[in-house]
Amino acid sequence: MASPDTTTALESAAEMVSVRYPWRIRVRRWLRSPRPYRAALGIGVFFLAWYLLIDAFKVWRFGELPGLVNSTQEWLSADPIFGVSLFTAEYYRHIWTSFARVFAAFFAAITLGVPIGILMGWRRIFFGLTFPILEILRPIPILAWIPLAILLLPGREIPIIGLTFLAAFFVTILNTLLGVRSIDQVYFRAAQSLGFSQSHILWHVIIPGALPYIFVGFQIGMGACWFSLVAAEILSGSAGLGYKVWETYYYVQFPTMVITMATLGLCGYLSSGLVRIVGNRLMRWRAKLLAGV
Amino acid sequence: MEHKASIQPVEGGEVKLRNVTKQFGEDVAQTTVIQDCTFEVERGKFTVVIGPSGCGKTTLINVIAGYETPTSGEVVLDGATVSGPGPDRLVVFQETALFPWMTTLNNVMYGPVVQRDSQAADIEKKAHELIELVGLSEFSHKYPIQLSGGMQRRAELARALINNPRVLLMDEPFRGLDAMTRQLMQEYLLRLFEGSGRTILFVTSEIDEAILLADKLLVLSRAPTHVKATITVDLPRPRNLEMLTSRRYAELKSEALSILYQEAVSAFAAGSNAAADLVEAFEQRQSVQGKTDK
Amino acid sequence: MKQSSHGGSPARELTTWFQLRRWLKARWNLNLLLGVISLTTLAAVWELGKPLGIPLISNVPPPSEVIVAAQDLLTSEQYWQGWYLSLQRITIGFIIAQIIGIPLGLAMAINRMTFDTTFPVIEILRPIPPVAWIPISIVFWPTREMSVIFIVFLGAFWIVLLNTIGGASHIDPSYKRAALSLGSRPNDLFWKIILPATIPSIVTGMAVGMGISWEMVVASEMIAGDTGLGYLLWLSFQINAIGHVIVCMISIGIAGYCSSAIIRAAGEWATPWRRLF
Amino acid sequence: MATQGALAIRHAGKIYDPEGVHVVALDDVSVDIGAGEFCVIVGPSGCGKTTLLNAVAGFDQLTDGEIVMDEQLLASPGRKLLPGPDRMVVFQHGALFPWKTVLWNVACGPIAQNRMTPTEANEKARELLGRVGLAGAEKQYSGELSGGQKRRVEIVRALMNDPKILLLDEPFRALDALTKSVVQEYLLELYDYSRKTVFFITHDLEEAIFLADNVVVMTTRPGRVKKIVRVDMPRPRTHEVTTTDRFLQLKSELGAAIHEEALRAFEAGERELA
Repeated sequence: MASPDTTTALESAAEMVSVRYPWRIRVRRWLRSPRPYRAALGIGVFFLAWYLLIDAFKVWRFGELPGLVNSTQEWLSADPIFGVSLFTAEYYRHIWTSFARVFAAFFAAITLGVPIGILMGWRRIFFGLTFPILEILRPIPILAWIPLAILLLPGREIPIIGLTFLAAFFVTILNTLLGVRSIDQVYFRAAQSLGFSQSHILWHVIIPGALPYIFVGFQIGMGACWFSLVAAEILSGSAGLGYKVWETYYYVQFPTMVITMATLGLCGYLSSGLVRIVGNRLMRWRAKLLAGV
Repeated sequence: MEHKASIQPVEGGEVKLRNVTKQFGEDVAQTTVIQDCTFEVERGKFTVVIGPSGCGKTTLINVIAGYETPTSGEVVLDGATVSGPGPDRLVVFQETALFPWMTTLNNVMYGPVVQRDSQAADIEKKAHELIELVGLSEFSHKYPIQLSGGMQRRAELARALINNPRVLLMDEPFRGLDAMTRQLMQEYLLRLFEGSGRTILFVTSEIDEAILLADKLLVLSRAPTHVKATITVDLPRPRNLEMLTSRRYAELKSEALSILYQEAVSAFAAGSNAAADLVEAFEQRQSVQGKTDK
Repeated sequence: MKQSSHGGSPARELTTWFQLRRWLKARWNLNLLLGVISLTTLAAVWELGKPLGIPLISNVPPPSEVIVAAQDLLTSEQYWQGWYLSLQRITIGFIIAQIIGIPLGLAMAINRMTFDTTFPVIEILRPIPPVAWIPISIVFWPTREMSVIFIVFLGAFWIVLLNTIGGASHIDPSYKRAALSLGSRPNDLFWKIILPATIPSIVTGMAVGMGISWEMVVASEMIAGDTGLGYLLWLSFQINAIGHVIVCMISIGIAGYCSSAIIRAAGEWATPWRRLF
Repeated sequence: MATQGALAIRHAGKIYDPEGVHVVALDDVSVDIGAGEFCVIVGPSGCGKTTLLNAVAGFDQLTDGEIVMDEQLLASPGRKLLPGPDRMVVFQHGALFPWKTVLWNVACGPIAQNRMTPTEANEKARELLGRVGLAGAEKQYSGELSGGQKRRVEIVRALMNDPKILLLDEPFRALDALTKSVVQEYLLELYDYSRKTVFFITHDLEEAIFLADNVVVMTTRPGRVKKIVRVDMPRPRTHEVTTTDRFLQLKSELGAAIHEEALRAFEAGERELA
């Protein structure tokens, strides 16, 4: 099973639990190294380029884009021109709507996807029956399901959640399957010899053994959720950050568009961070193993 | 396994380490891996370094090879201070470091090709000779993944030898091979190098392997590493595996082991899990010796 | 075989039967059988969904209707033009992503300064879902075509970049050390060691990136396009030709599958050293 | 003395892929192991040692011959044998669950089989761990232990299940020589304590003679029995026996045979790859 996909999943699994020094030492080291200053330089150049290209000189088509100053002012303004800033309720309403959709879809996807993935990895017959279906459906881009989702599912809310769900669902199944398959056969043999019952094998061999991969799947799935949420909200939503991005385009409220994009980035970043933290908690044994204690 | 071609002696090859110290990290996280290490690798001799696992043997090789700069002190090769990696000191690595994307032939040819010091046809001819010498003629167009563990080690040997290094640094080259293949490789190495006048620095954690191969045995302390003792192995050459049962061998072995034991005890006292194994090993041996002495 | 040598064994008769079963097993591929069963069941449920009134599925036109729709669509010029345009967009956007992503990734992996300054900016931009770039892309680029290509580019770019950085900075240090010892110059080190060692990760990045590119082309054609398979999909939905919607989905699936297969094959070809025999 | 665990392997044969490559891994191998006997199989890589062990453990099926334990037919080509706690295996690279603590690993067998309550099992596990010098390591994750400690835990885990036979598949291969000698002595101590039948596979001749009652030398592929030598040195043994004349005599007696096979295997291996 040494396909290239497997190796990347493994590598990112290894990255998820990194070696930890006490934080004070880490901060001191970091401050002494050139890295923070180079990072500041890089970010500085980015914002400066934004400012110069758009605000100051309006180079070529950059003149059409929202400027750094405008967008920041709008974001921090208590009385924003286009109605969305850190101090308006509408801003948080959109954030809340999107977050609620993503989390509902994500939890549905993992509660369904993990058991299916485990069964597929564990039970040959089940694998034989389900894998062909998965293989046929998987190449179809998630976003191509939007029309069908709107058509099949009732209301406006459920199609959006359903589509977001679908994105994380496939990823979760696939990674769980890979995770179960990645468990060294020797552990199954040991468990059989030790007289483990099937439920023992499930809880004490398969689940902990596949967990690193499963969490990699969760992280990718979380990204996929935000990704398809935006598309679904653009095409059929009436609220949420994705909807807002399109609306601001439609009504030419460009500074707000930048705010929404930045907020989307932030939300995506925070939610994968959350998944990572939970994963590290659940896999302490791995942290110790990798730290080489 | 008879070979027509043989290994020619080269000029030089004397390595001196003078008060080499190597530290990693800084502040609280600073560790000293090598401390004030001084020894000499004699020209044309087989010098073996042995020490408890995790004692900094690999770092020592890295410093001599020039991959790491010593924090203080210097490594001197034939009178010149070593300042970086170079084809005059080649390493045969612990886990094989053949380039997986090149065939055996291209791997062997790599050194001379990038050094651009001779004609392509000459290089290829010489590479074929060496590949034949290590018994891999049929495998010159295979990729490393298609070779067995023992073959990979031999290919790596050929890759090093084509550059005529003044010193060959071997960092636990037979680690990971099974006991039988390992013995075959040891015999093979002896046949290849005995009488060739090559300088070799060989690192290992197996005492039997160390004594079988060595002219001079350096026993290292636990980290921070320095040379704890130097033992001259005066077993006659050519050597073979039967010498492992000789009386002189047993004496040399117990001499080396008693030094290693002291090191393991202090490592264990410092809380090392790996050292626990060793301390127990030695205590067992001591009780055995105690009984036989009676 | 040498059974007669110990014919007295009580297992003798069983052996023959056992061998027969083994033979059957080797010929009769269980997975194939199961695959046929599951796909037939799927097709049957889909076909019978409407007559039996199964919820959800009954809203979808059954395979028989889809085949009729397919015949209809396969003869239309718009459909084949959709293929052509979508493929063109994918190809251009994807290739640009490689042209920028691979060298940038390699530079970032080799040079610490480049990495330290560039990576934080990437970390800021990357979490923004590519779809959210669609509006700003339309505003910026002079033509729709360019904005769609930009979105496709963006979809493939991050993953290719990250995989290249990851691959090139996780090369086993002993390869670099061996190469340095053998007298490599920086040039040799890059072309003969770092680049080939990174190829497998690049290929992985490309395969994943191709998948995302298809997502992006569909999304941007649906949202902002007026041609292409994605647009045709959305158009069919809006004129309520659901059979056509399904044909478009299948077509996109096939296109995506084929492009990934091409990349996988190219990857195999480019890394002969990973084949065992 | 043990009354259970006599194992007889009769005319064992194993052919991989009979239609295609047709690799004969085992050819008419017969070995008899008495109850409570320590039997060591030595042979080069690819001689089918592990295939044989897997057949006894129930991970693999023979294509010919039969396995009989205590006069009962365990396995034959038509009779599939399932792995079970009566034949415990210690694996080559170890199979302690790295996501569990040492104590959990050791105690899990009897608990899973409902033979002991968790309290009883934990108590017994602590006692056995103490016996191999690992008191105090119970709460560590098994991945944190040193190589030698892991092997000891694994042997103890196997013994916890009170098996009829212990199957060890080159368990000390990855250890260095010194560590190996410690674990070997612990194994012998546990063997003297429990008197289980042991089926042990190794590459290492010294290890074989030091541990065994009987050493079975196998030929390189196809695996056949080349030689069976009885090791008549008294028990309990410590490493001092390795310096006795009898040991050296046995070593040279077996050494030649094994060296020959090793060379053959080595050359065959190279031919096969070419």
